[in-house]
Amino acid sequence: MIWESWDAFWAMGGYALYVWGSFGMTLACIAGEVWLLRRQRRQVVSRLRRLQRFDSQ
Amino acid sequence: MNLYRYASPATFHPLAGRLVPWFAALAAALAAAGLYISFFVAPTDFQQGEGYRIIFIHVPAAWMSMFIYIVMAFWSAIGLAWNTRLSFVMARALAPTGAMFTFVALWTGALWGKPMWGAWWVWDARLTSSLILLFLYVGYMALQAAIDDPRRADRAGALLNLVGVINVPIIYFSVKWWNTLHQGASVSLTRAPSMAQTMLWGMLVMALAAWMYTIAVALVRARTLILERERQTEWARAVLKEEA
Amino acid sequence: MLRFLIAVIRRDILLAARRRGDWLTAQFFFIMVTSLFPLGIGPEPAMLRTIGPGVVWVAALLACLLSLGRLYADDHRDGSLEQLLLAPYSNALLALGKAIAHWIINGIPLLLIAPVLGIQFGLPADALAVLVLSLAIGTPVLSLLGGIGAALTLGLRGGGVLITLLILPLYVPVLIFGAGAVDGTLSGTGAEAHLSLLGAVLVMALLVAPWISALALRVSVE
Amino acid sequence: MSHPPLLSAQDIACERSEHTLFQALGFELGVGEALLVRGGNGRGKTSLLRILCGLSQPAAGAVHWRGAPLAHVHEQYGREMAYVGHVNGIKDDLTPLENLRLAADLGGRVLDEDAAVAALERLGLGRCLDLPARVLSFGQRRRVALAGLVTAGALLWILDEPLTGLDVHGVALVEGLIRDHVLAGGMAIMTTHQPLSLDGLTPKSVSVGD
Repeated sequence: MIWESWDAFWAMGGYALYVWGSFGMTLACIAGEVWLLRRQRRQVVSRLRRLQRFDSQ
Repeated sequence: MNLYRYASPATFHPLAGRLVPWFAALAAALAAAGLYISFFVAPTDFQQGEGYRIIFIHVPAAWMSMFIYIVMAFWSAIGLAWNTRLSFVMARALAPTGAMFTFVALWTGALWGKPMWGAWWVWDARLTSSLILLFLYVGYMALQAAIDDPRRADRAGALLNLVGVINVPIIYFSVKWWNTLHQGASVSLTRAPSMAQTMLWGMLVMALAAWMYTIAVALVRARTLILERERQTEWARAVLKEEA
Repeated sequence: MLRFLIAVIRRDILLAARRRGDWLTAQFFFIMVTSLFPLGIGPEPAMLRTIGPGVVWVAALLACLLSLGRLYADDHRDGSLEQLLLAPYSNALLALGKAIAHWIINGIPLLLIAPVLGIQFGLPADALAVLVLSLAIGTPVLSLLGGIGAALTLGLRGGGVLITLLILPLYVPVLIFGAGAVDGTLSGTGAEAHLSLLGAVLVMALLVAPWISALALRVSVE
Repeated sequence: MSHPPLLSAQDIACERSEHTLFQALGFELGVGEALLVRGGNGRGKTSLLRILCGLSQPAAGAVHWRGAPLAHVHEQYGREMAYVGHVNGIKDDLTPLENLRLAADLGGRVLDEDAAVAALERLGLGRCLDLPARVLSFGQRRRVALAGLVTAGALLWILDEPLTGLDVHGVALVEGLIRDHVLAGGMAIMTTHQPLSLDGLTPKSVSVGD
């Protein structure tokens, strides 16, 4: 184990802002993309179903 | 109905649906392993302290941003050569993820630059060419968004993509050339002085995780695109009935 | 083949001659943009000399893009683009002819204006010569690559802005080598390397761009 | 007539943004024959003509000229086929005669000026020879485009709504033009919403989208 304590881990030897800023933004981007994809899928499916109902009428 | 033409999307859609969870799971497992290596196995760098751990994100993201553009060009070329719709869809599905990774590479580059170079942005060759790569992604997506006819959007995007991929090495070379003329070599993010074996492993595992993630996300996006385009067909109707 | 190429070029020059207003817009844009920089930055001669080559080159890129929007758009609107595409010659030849015509109409005037603008920025005579030379090699590349963008964005809403987005990143090497050549002369490191790289880019653009423009035209007209 | 078909379309289909306009459409056309494309608005008449010109690709099937696919005979087909679309393809800044000269240059032909003037006069444009096309009326510009057909010397004419915008006199002129061309061993394919009377000539017909 290279960290003396969890506090040392979170402090990242004084680089906390930069290291966690990087990893945090990456995580946020991935989460955002996944969320957008799910929403897009739901929207497309519901739109196509509406179109289908419209077509069959 | 010409069955042959619809055969591949009809089989692709359920197949991709089954593959997505596997790739997602692989991505999660690899990311966990990669993060473990980056934070608990890789030792502190004697020059850059803990700040260097950013490279475990930055380098894989920069690799991915390049690879994805090249893979897109591969699909575009196949689509133009053999007129296969699925390849255009794959190229299109990859673009937003590629742009996302390019952005991440820029962001992490800036966060690394601040403590190391003392500035958020330095016109370093790598950062500059990443920025131009981001412009290329944006141009590709803007062109696709501006064209309503999917057939034209596919082909126009593919051509732009191919022009871009021919240009990427030229752009990269020119930026590097410009950079050496104007400010001389500076400490580079990727040429960290003590490139230990563990660091290389960490970056490789993270890059693999990013690959698996990219495949999973692109498959999901491609499924949606295909469903949208093939909504008139039997299989798409069946899928829509199933999916709530 | 050569006859068709010349016919296309002559046609575009004839049409541009009938519409001199459109043609002058891009040239005046070039002059105005460059003249605005000293006003924004200040008249300090050493500073102006450093930024001069870059400013002239960036303004040339923008002026070129401004006129590229119309490269195929007018012909598309009145249906003559279809006639051009159906002409009994390769479409790549058409795209090449259009790019050459664009360069003659819009590129050559830039070459003639550039030394005057260079003087505004206090560039010495040898740097002015290199500036013109670099523009002479570089602007055909702008026309050739821009032709691809013009073909891809044909008839799209917001096509004018879109072409900028698509094509400017592809112009980066031309900008770097072009402005770099003048910088090299100013700093005494020489311009040959830059100019030969620019020449290489021109050769590549000549070989590749007409084919891709032709394909793009086909896609857009369909 | 027993001429071998020069133009043949087999099983062609056309799609526009997700739906099929027509499919399994086919015909053959030989010298001295005309073809009338029928169909309502938005049914794909123009799309069919553009496929026959080689401007668009059919979603399925193929078009052959003298037995070869269009894409392989682009240059030959370009010399033997003339197309007038629903936009005229003439330049507003040039006079009618300059427009014809331009078309000839681009087609690799030398324009016979006297013949061109005669064609323009035949279409009733004798008084507009020196005016830029910009000041001409819609119908007059249409006539310039149609005069281009005569000077192009093509074997096959493909005309998209040739009668649109023409007055009664103009319609009769154009009908005469088409009839003379076909009877002299030419070929013509056209769409029209107006009744078309080609005395002594019964065009084949094909319907799209029903």
